[in-house]
Amino acid sequence: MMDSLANSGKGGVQGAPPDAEKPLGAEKALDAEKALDAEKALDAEKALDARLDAIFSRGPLPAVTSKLSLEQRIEQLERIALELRYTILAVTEAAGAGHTGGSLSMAELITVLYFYLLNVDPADPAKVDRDRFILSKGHTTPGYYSALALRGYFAADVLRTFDQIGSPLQAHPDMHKCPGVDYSTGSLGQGLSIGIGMAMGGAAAGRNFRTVVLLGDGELQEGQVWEAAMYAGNRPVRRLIAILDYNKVQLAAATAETLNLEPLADKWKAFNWQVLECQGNDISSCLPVMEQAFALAENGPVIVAAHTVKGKGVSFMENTHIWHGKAPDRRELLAAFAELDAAKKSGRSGAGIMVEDQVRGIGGTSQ
Amino acid sequence: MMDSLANSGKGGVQGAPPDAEKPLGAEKALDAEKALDAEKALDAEKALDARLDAIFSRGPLPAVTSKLSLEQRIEQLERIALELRYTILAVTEAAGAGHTGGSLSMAELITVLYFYLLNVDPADPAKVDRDRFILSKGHTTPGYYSALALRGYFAADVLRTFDQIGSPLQAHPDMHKCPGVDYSTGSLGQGLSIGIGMAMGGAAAGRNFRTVVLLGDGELQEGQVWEAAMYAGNRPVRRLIAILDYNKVQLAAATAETLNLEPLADKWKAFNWQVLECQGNDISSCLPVMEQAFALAENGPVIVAAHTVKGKGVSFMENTHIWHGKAPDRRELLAAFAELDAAKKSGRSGAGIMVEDQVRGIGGTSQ
Amino acid sequence: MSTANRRRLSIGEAFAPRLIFGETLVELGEAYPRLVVLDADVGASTQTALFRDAYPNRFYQIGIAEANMVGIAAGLSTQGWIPFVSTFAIFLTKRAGDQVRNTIAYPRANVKLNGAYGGLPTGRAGASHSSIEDIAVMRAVPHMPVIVPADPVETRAAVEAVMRIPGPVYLRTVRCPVPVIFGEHEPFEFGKAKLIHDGDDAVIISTGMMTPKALQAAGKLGKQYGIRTAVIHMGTVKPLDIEAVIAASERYGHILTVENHSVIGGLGDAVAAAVSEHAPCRVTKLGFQDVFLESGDDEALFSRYGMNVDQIVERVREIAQGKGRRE
Amino acid sequence: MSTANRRRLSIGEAFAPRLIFGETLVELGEAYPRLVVLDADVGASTQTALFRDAYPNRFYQIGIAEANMVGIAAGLSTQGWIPFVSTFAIFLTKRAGDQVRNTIAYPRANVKLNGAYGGLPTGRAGASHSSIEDIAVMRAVPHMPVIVPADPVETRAAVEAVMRIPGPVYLRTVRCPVPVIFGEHEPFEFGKAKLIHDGDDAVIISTGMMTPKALQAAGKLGKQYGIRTAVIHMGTVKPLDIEAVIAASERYGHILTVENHSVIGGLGDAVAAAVSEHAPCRVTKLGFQDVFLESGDDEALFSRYGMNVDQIVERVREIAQGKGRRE
Ligand SMILES: Cc1ncc(C[n+]2csc(CCOP(=O)(O)OP(=O)(O)O)c2C)c(N)n1
Ligand SMILES: Cc1ncc(C[n+]2csc(CCOP(=O)(O)OP(=O)(O)O)c2C)c(N)n1
Ligand SMILES: [Mg+2]
Ligand SMILES: [Mg+2]
Repeated sequence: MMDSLANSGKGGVQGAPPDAEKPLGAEKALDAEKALDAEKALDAEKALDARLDAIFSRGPLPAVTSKLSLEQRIEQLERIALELRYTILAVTEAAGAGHTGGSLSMAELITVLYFYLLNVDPADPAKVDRDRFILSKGHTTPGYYSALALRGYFAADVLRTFDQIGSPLQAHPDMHKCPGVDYSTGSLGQGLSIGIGMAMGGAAAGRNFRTVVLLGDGELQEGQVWEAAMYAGNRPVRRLIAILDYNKVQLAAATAETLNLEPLADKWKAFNWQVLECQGNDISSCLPVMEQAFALAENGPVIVAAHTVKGKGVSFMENTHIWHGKAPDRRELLAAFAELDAAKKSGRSGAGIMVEDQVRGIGGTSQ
Repeated sequence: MMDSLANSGKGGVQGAPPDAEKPLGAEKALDAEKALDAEKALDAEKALDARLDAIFSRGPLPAVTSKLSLEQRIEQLERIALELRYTILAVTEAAGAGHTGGSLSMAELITVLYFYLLNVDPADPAKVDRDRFILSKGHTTPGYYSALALRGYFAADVLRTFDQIGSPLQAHPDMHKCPGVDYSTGSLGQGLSIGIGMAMGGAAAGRNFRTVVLLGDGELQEGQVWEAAMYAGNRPVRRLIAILDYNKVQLAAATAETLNLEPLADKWKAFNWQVLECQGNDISSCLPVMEQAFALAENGPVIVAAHTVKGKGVSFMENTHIWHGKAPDRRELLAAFAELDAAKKSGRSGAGIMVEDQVRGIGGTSQ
Repeated sequence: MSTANRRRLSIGEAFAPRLIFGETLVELGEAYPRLVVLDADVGASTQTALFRDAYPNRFYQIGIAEANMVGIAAGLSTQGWIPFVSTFAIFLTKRAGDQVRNTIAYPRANVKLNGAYGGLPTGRAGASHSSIEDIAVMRAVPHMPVIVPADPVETRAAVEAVMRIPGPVYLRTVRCPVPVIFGEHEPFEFGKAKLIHDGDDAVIISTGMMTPKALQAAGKLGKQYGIRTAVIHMGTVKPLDIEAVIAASERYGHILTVENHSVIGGLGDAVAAAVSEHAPCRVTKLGFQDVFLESGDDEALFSRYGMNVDQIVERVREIAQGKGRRE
Repeated sequence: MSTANRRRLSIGEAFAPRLIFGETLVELGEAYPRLVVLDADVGASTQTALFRDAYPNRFYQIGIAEANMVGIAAGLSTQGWIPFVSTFAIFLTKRAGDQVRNTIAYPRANVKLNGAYGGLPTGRAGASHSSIEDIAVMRAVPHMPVIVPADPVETRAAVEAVMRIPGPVYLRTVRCPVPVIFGEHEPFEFGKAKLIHDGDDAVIISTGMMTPKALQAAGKLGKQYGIRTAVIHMGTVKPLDIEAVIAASERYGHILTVENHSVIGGLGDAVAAAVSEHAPCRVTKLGFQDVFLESGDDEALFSRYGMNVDQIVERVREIAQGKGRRE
């Protein structure tokens, strides 16, 4: 034990432990880095800077229209989700802070919402009849802000101010500071109650919008979530959709090790909710299921248990609590980008094009 | 509305509304009273005083032994439960305060616990290996204290101090003031968590006792109950038994009107609890079920959903929130006793004998 | 707003502020079509049941779930509704403390908070229900105004005023009957102290239902002991009327604060902080001395904790005689 | 207890009190076989994970359920265990405020409470995580002691002391590295102020991690401006060392309080109340001025809120020059 303590003191200031221990996949990343010779490393550095500049200067992406075929929609949303992952990593690296793991796990979910399902208009963020979204797991702002920026709520370069004094992009979402944020959150377990009030209040005022609340799996351990669940199931509250980013990991450990949520569907059913499940990192799975949830919500509250992977997309960040509240350093960012690039080339996702558009002619591992 | 307000001001001090409106069954009680002529009324008054004196001076009742036949046990416990009802009403009338409805509904449950199931010794209330009991619905102290007094934890005349300054019998149970109380409660929703700690702490210390937590149905709306349920179901916590006084009424309204708890069993099962149900005002139903719960608790937590009637035993107090936090006045007490007397004579319960023992020769409606 | 049928509140008569609170909500229901009321199963006690009966569609019964209630109110406020959340002060401020802070105060939600059953009078419910820390808790919440009316008239005016103050406000009301001390048309001025009894010899700064007691004490002090005692009522504990406190400090040099609350974190500490910052003088704090309260009769309990009218009189006498100073 | 392997804490070096807290728990695990530790999913941050690894059977991971954690601790205490409950200060005191009050404090459960991440330094987490009211909340809880150590050495000694104080105690620790100011064997004396720097011209009363800053300020004040500044450290905010406060009042006539907390309800108000009761003098409070904190770098934020070393220096200079008085 003393060993691990000794390790945790670095530099002049001793004893300031990082929020998490040494990343599990660090060796891997290290090997990858070692493989590059010095010159290549320099090139890579320059290329990285260029990519980051591109990320922080890109314009908004259009929402995906329902006029496209399902296949096309899926393909476009996958591209956006991948773009979102690059952005999330860029944001946390730039700030040297942020909740990376839970931002990556929700990439597809927030993409489907902001680029397809939600009736919102970035040009008019206060539009009365817009659908509402509450990030109840308020710590995963890198994912949220990146999506808002990509959707055009604010310029991408604002992302560089994430978590800095005076920034509209506070560590946790602030509805008065950040355009597009419908409610301020940060203390877990409160978003569903807020969502109930929005949904009921909107209905009572004759509005037809849907209210979507994104929950974390660890968050479901908060009793207030069950107070809200009981209430919403009882009335029942209509046009209220909860999406669970069921990434199986919380701050300090795996969720199952902490408090297993299973049988999850039974719990919500017993609280009189409609329950759907999907693969939350697979657009072809979560898109139709979330769409169905929006339809079912006309009858009463619906929860979508979206099975996801914490840290999804970057092997050394996946399925571990280590990257819950940790930002990559430059070396780790490089390794992460390399993995995303590889996935883009090989996988079903044809995404990354947006990035390439920006960095054309500059050179980089993505070309 | 103004009418009802006008009604609520009585005497010199106006506008001090009683905690509840006019009792639903008041007419009935009034008729019964009118039927007595003046002389009889005077006799009845005297008799009532005598009965109250008897109640507040009686000695302890022995616990029921398992050597008896099931039938005998049931009969004895029924007598005790009836005796408890007289005492509860006497206590709240004497104090002019107290939660009558939820005390009456739990009469059989607490009787079965303190006079049969719990391994406790009133002569040694701090016995290390005793079973533990937590009144999570801490407001129903008239039922709790009456049971403790009848069981011999303290003299019955202490009950006359209920809710008075300096009394060991505070409005809500105080473990440092009242012998036999295992934990202080009063703020709803906290007892199950305390019980978990006791059960786990006892087991970790090598003790084998059982921990019983009595919950209210309205109380289940508190999120902390579900935090505790999730935790206990997960570990699982052994030798933990929750008893739900499922009387269908809370402070301001019926539970189903407020937030329906159904499907109740499904909820607890989905939280990995063993669930039993019984008729909680019928000893022949709740005795074997609670016994079974104690056995099952060796494997993990068990909840007994005991269907009861709020205000049970006094027609005008039954099934209404009006008597949730209200004490009978003398007139109402008389009417209530008359009902208990009638039930005793007609019904399967042969109880009330204990009271008669004390008032022999004094005369009264029970003779 | 139609106030034709309102209950007459004549000086000297006693009414329970909880009742006035409930009735005033009903009145305001007409003037404010966007007013909604939320309850956590205590409306039969706190008298929001009156609003429920008058405006069933604008009443939300949340069940025994204070945290959820606060969150739902926040959500309702985003749709232009003006939620008045009401439950026992102790559960509103401590059970739902995080929710009030992070989901109401920080986002500046336009939600009004009624802490019913403030302080000692709880209908004999004892320690677990006696909210003697809610002022301390709510004062410490950034930007949160804290209003503690003296009597039925001021309670009514304060409920009306709360509706006009933008953003969250904490209003503290009490359960037991309190005598009327103000004329029926006395306005409530947010953030302003009120000199309700003048005198050159001593000063009491009080709040809430202790102000009528302080006033009675001032009467006795004058009549029986010839001690002319000023009573300054602080209907708003936060923001505190600092000018009034400074003036009292400069005029009297020793202030007695009286509140139905712990001496820690309430009016007494606020006054002490204000004088220490601007115009030092002695401040003696009368309130609950860092203890949990017992159950029992309200007035008997006030006596037990040294806070009945005669005990206030005694404390003022000590001060006027220069006793009680540290040697 | 085996302290042979303990981390050396040399004056001037900086260590995070959260780390010292975690390490000290591990040491105490040996001396107190009945010590158990409870966490609500933040042990990787608050460093109770060290105890988990050392004593897995005496560590209870409750999940993200602060209320349940507090209740379970209460139950454990009835079986002779001595639970140390630990989570972020804001969630311990506000999310589980009712539970701490009614299930720990009122029953006098022998449960120790660690409010980690006290005040501003939260690792950039911003308003929702910055616990600037926990001292106010906990001071108002009847009988609840509140301990706020200055530096790593005192943190260690305070954790040890907490185990010796019967009944509930609130200990507040911080996340960021804090320089050592005490010699390694400096004892923690419960309820006692400590004069850690003497001087005739001005006085600072500080608590927690602001004490090292105050000490630095005193150094600068002496060297750069010739203002000899006393620094009195209040490791115990409740019960307050009233004698020390009175002595400071009498000696200096103007006290500057400095705390990593709101100016409402914390050390400043406690000091103001004490002087006003016994020995009036001016008290200027340095702390967060009734605002929610932003996210950002710790030291940058302290500067933003007027609480870095140079800003403390400035406030003392104003006081020493008699400026800042009300006209
Ligand atoms: C009430 C509350 N308690 C504790 C925390 C600290 N905290 C921040 S994130 C987190 C873990 C959340 O896990 P999960 O909900 O699974 O989120 P995700 O995996 O999506 O990041 C914790 C405990 C908090 N923000 N709020
Ligand atoms: C946290 C909390 N909120 C509110 C109350 C006020 N209260 C006391 S009893 C009660 C109703 C309880 O109903 P239930 O649990 O059904 O009890 P029973 O019917 O057995 O009396 C309420 C709301 C409380 N004691 N604690
Ligand atoms: Mg998770
Ligand atoms: Mg009930």
